[in-house]
Amino acid sequence: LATESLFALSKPGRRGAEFPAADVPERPLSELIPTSALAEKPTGLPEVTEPDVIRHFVNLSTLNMCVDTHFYPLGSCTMKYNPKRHERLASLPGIVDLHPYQDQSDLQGMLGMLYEMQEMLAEISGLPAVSLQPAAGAQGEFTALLTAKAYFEDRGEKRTKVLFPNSAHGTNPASAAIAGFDCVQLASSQEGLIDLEDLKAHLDDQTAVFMVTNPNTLGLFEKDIKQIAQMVHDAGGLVYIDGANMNAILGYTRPGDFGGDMMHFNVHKTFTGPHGAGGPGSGPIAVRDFLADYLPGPVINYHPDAAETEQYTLETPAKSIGRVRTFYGNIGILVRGYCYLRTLGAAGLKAVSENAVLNANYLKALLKDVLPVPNGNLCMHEFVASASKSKAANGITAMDIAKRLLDFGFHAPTVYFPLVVPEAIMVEPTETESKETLDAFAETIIKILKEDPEFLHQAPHSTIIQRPDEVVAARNPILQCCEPQ
Amino acid sequence: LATESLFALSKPGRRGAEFPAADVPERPLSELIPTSALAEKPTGLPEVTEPDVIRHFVNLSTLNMCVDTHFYPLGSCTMKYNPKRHERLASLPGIVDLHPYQDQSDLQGMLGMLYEMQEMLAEISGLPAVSLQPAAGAQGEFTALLTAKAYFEDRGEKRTKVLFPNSAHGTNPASAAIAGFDCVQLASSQEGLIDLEDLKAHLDDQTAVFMVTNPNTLGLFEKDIKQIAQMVHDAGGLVYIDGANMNAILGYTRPGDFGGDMMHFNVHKTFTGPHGAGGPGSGPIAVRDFLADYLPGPVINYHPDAAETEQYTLETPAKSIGRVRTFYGNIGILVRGYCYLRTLGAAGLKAVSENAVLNANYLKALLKDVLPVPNGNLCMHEFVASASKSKAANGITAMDIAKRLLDFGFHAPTVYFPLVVPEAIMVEPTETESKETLDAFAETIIKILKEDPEFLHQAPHSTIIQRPDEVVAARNPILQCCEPQ
Amino acid sequence: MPYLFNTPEQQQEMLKTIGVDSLESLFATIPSELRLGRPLEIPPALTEMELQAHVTRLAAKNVGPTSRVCMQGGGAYDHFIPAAVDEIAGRGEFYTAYTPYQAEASQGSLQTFFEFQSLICQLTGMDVTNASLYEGGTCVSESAFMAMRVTNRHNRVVLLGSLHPEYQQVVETYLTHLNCEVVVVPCLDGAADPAAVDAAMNEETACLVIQHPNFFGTLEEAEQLTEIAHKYGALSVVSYDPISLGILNRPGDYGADIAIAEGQSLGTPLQFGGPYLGLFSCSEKFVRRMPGRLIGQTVDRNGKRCYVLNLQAREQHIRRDKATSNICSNQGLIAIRAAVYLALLGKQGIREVAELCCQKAHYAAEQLATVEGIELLYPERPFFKEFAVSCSEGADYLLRKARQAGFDLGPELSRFEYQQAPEKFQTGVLVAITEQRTRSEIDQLVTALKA
Amino acid sequence: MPYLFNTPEQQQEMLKTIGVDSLESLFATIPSELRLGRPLEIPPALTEMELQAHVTRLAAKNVGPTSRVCMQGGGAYDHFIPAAVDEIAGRGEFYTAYTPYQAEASQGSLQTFFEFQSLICQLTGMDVTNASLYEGGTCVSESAFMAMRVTNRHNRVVLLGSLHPEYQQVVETYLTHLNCEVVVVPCLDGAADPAAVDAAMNEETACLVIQHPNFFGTLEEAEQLTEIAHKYGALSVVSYDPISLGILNRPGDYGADIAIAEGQSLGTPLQFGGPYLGLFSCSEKFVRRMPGRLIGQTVDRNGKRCYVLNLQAREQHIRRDKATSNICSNQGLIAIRAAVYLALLGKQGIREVAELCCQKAHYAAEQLATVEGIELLYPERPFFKEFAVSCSEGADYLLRKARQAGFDLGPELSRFEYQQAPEKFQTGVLVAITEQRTRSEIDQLVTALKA
Repeated sequence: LATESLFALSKPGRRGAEFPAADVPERPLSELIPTSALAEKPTGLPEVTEPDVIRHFVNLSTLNMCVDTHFYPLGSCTMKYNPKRHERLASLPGIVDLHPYQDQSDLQGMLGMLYEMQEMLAEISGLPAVSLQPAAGAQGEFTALLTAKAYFEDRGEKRTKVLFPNSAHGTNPASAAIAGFDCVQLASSQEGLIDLEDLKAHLDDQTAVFMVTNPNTLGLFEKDIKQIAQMVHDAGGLVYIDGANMNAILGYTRPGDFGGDMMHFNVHKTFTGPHGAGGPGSGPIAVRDFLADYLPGPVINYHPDAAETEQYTLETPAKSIGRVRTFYGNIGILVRGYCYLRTLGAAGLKAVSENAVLNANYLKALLKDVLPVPNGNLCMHEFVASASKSKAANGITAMDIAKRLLDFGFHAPTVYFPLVVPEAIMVEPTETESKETLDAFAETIIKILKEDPEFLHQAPHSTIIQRPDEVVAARNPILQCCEPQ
Repeated sequence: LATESLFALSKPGRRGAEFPAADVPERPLSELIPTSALAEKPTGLPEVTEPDVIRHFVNLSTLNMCVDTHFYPLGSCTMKYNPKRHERLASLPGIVDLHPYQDQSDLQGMLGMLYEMQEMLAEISGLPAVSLQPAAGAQGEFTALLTAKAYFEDRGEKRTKVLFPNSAHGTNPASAAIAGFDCVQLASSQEGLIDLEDLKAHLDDQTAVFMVTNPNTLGLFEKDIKQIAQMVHDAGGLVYIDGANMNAILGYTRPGDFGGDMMHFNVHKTFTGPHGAGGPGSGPIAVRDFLADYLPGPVINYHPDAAETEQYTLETPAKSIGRVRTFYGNIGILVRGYCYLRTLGAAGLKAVSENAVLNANYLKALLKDVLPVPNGNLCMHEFVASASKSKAANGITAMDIAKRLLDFGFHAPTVYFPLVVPEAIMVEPTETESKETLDAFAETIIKILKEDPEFLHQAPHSTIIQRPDEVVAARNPILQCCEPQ
Repeated sequence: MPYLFNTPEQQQEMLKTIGVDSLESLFATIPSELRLGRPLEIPPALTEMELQAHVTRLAAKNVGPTSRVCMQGGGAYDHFIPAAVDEIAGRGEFYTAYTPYQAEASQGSLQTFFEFQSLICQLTGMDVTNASLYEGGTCVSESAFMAMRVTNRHNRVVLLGSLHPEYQQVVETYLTHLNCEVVVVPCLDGAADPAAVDAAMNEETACLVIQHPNFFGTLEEAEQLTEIAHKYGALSVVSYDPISLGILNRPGDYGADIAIAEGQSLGTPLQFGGPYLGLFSCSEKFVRRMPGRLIGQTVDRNGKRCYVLNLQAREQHIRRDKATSNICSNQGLIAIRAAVYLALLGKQGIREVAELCCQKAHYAAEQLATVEGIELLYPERPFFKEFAVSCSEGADYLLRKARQAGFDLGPELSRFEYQQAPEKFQTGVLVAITEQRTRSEIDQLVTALKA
Repeated sequence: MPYLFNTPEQQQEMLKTIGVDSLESLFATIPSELRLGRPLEIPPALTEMELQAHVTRLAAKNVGPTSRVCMQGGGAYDHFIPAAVDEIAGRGEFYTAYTPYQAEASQGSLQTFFEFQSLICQLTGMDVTNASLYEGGTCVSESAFMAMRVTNRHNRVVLLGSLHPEYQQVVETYLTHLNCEVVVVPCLDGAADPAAVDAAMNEETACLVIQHPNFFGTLEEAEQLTEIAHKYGALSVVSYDPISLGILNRPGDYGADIAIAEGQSLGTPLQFGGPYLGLFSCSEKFVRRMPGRLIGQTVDRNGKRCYVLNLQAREQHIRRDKATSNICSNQGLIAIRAAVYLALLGKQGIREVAELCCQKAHYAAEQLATVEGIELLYPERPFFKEFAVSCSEGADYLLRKARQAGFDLGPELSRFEYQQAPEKFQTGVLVAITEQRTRSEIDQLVTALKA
């Protein structure tokens, strides 16, 4: 019943929402709208009751694993706990019901909050100018790259290349491409870090931006980052820090201090968004002062000496690249991020990173004998183990382990990413998990590795479905459940 | 993990909620409170984090069947859909945050709503005087019985007996006992109705009240109710209608019109409370005009000519039995009931009963060949079938069927109540279920009755636990999980 | 029509299966002369959008803590409720489930209630706690009934005059018509006079009901009073403030036989007086004479730990007129709220909240006493978070002036009836200070009252 | 410290297992000269109780629809949101889950998104819908990119001047730096002039972007404009108002190649402009060149129907710089809201809402036109729920006067930049009327403006 389609529940005449008759004098629609513009027949939306809708979606929801129910150590995704106070406060009247075009004098509380958010992000990044607009990390990347492009063009420089290591998130090259740059992928070193030689070989006067995730996707801090940044700067380029892994370094070190010129935050990761089954995210960017004039508009400015109704204003920077979206950003997510930062304060943020890193290293220590970690002695907030050994020994792959974990009530880690590690298993426990949970998880993996490989190839065994056929799905895509009417 | 005890999750030093330091000058506690009154050590409450609490209780919640996830045809309980608008509206500021001792001038919106609720209940019952105070049906019964007692005493009559049929809910005799009456249980007729002869035999000048559920717990309308009421009235007694089954007759007939002098509503049943895993309920009562002066205080009065801040007042009736609880009733539930009545209106209420009765009769028709219904040709909103036939044939009991239904994703009906039907299976589908669901339920029962009886005796098979040992539980009760500290 | 499924076509199909020809004929068993021959006269139906506008309008006519600072007490308090409490209580799996009669389909509720019982035992130091009663007032009457069963003394209970006046009224409603004498020991000086209590007790008395901290906010000599009760073979029933147990000694520590409370403070909003939460605990030896539902731990047929409704033979659905109480629906969802609240606060949190209330209340009392015309009613009595003041210009004057400044105080003592009321009750007003109140708010109130 | 588990003792244990002696040493790989040698300068930590008081205070400084009647438009609308939408979107199982990469652990999200895709297809009459993009504006730029891929024309796109000015700006930001010419056909009279559009199109043009109803609320000749686009081999991209499709003919009906929309109206609150919902649909033949995530139906190893992320080879995590878009996080939870909203409304509900908006908006327009000094900007143009008025005393005057009477109108047209702006844009103001507005509100506004 839970998985019956909404459309299968439909019966003509059922109603899930009703509306009153018009309280104004009604006129025939055809007097208001030319007949040619009116639909000839109703939409093909299903007809179900409110109880149908609730039972359907509540039952569907229970087919998900989520942070609220399970350990979810999905590497690179920072599946930390989403505080419930955020949901309550983001729904307050005066926040949830503001129209984006209200008069600025009616918005001083909201704009003040957003201004404070800009200031906090500037401080955490060490980069003074912030735009809250990008809807997600990928849009943050694009926005920052465009900002850099505008900067170079303004200086009369034509720089066409964006460089990034082969361990980069896919969004890095994708964003660079949309921003009109040529993408250059660099090798990684034996240690899993940036290969300085390869970088050097590719840096030239065409280099606009070097994009780097730090800590990188292997969970390692790029220890040579200062030198790398210097090399890029010497070549006239800018350094972009992908902030996806900020959870490791909050209050310890700042992109602006280790050489970054631009970065994005993933508010939905580091500042506990939440993830919403895929979104919405929020990807504000922070940049150096000389880039501030190019940021998209509007940004929030503060005029302490103005009247109380005019202290906070929305303004477009002088040489702005323009708008990257309508309105001002994914405010609802930014409000949650604001609540998070105000809850933690400086000491709290540092403790977040300490415990995230502690949990990752502890779990790594528990697992390293059965799932060796090719790169790095100490990791940061996540580590990338490899199932190569077990695959070679008895055919147990990263996928087998991932799927089997579901049977034991653990969400799977990220597998087969980053591409530079064979049979990669990328584990990010986050700071909001207990030692007890980590112990149980490690024991389970050790147990799984002793199970019958054939049995594992068929895992999971307890979930509602098992190993969907993705080849069939892609060959003949079924992307909706009925013919359009 | 889901069922680990909260106490097992505890670790000294973990925090789920933090509070700021005092912002007033702090003094040593011992200066404020005599040392003898201070605890010598902290409580034994567990120490867990907010994520612990959420994951624990969210996972626990998923072990429940509920209306939002499953068909829940629990007879006598009216497990209808709980509209989501009620939860939103009952939580509005101005409703959820009112202190019971605020000035009446600050409460006109709330008192106005409650007054309107009184009026609607009076109209639906046909009984003009209403008290919203009782916290649940059982307290409604007690309150009404005490009201009757005060009435009789005021008239100088000493009446000591309360009569009720043997199919009555347990609360009827229990409430009568607490109200200081002697309980007299009457036989039922062959038809499953009140035995008029037995009633006649017991009616005398000691009879204070005759309590009757109508429709009764067999789902049958007491067709002789008018005559019955006349007999009781002739004997000088009063008729109490247990309103548990009002869902069958809304707008069709009214207790006040068929002879009742007093009744209670179960707002959490008929007016979709919700049930809250056992409560809170709300059991307002309605009584005839000559009983109004004895109702508990306060009731809400309306003074249309008064100033706007004084139109609605809280007042205690002249000869009130006194208070039956603190404050004014389970307001949060009454607000939900109010929303329900305002949503449905007169036609909607009638349609509720029509469809509740239709669904019950339809399901009865589908099942009657395999699960005969001993009493009644047509039922009202529920019916009581019997598994006697299957028990005799192959040993399949009502309990077996109930437990096995859980495996198929249906909550069990009520079983072994009322006591007058052997192997009783009491099914109340309610109006908020579809024909499709009823068809599926009937098919499942038919299928179950063909299964291996041994297999059924062990059912359920798919639930997290199976057939708990209640004897062990009662013999050596474990009622909390650790020693008090 | 909202919430209905059957389309007209389906209705016809179903009627056919049933074998009748109309919806009307399903009601054939209702004699026609009993039918209501007209539509009910209730207001017209509203769609969700209209209903929301309507209820929002009604709500806006009330003035609550959103626009005023709540310093009101008298048994209902404006404590902070963590958002996690709403999140859990808002799960359909909890609020749309029934009483957990089918254990296999209700382990979520059952374990939660079992943990609720455990948490309240830990909070109070008592052996056993039931799964909730209605609210604070009926807890007293249920205690009295239980004490009568336990002691087999059915004619006399003694209440302290410092017990909440509405609780006293509830006991009188429940007991006096049974020819049980309800003796109230008047409270003339803010707390019980042990000698007067001793004088009121006798060998016929089923129980002594103590509220500590009492209605006036002050502390009772709960241990001494308990000893007095025991001296006469009566049970000691203590009505406590659950938050106060973060710092005060616990009913289980000083020998209370039954410990009861209004549990609203534990994570439930004020909502104009209900639904609230009756907390009911007692000594293990009395367990089979307790009222209310009890959840017990047991094992299933595979030996797995699980939870069930236990000792149901005490309850009305089994024992009927011999049941220990007529209660059926209890306050399940509110008990779940309390369980989540206590789990979140834990050992440290409950202590901190209690300390904050106590410190801030004492600051407030001290500051209010500096206002001309206002004095503490019982300056010598220790109190926890609530205290009584009197105002030389009358209670109404004080309440009105505070209200105009944005503060709700009260209730005024004259709102209630007492067997003996000292003169100063006429001008007395209760003030309750929870952890939510700030020094700045208190100072603003004092400034406004001085103006 | 909130949300943390490790006690100091556990930290020591864990460090021992790791083989280091301090938390500090876990950070050894960060060179010391890169360390921040001081605490971050951000405001001090607040407990939940303090944070709630603080945010409530900030919220109270804003004036929103709680205290004003919202008649604002410009791409964000105050439609009614049934409570059931919040109930589902508030389930932790949805909002604390990640992108459904592990199909076995994510069938809830996957089926919901699949149904979302299906619902939007039914609403629009289009073949295929993705699982969401960011919002209305970026839907236009993604459409342009897709059209460039499909047509292999990379240098020119044409926008109608009646497209939301912010959408135009987004397209310009995304495209102009790529040397793609963004041609805007100025809108001088409330809707596109087909001749001018035809003149602007050529064989190099990748797409024509139409908004219908347009930014001024009026209807475009969407079918005719689509034919013009097709005449030049360009794609027709239509940005629609999802509510309007309850009565207007649908992009799929009149041959649109790509249909996009801001989906906020479908159950998402205004929340100051985001997160909103980008709706993106197209013809089946273009499916492999679509941006964004797609959910597909398939079977599992036992042949059971199930859902998976499909055609991932288009996406950035596989195709990297060759991907059809850089989008990764989308607007999952907002898409869930829209799915629940559309499921609740169904065929009848969406029609009723559309009709109510249309009827009430026309009443409002008629009434406003009776106010001296106010006239409709385009009295001859048909419109759906939004219309532009001009005020002889200026837009500011009108907005201020309405605000004082308790109504928010706008945005004013002068807020935006246009390639060519008719004189009357200086005094023009948009007014949007949703199903939530009542005749009484409209009458009150008119009365106030007349005063």
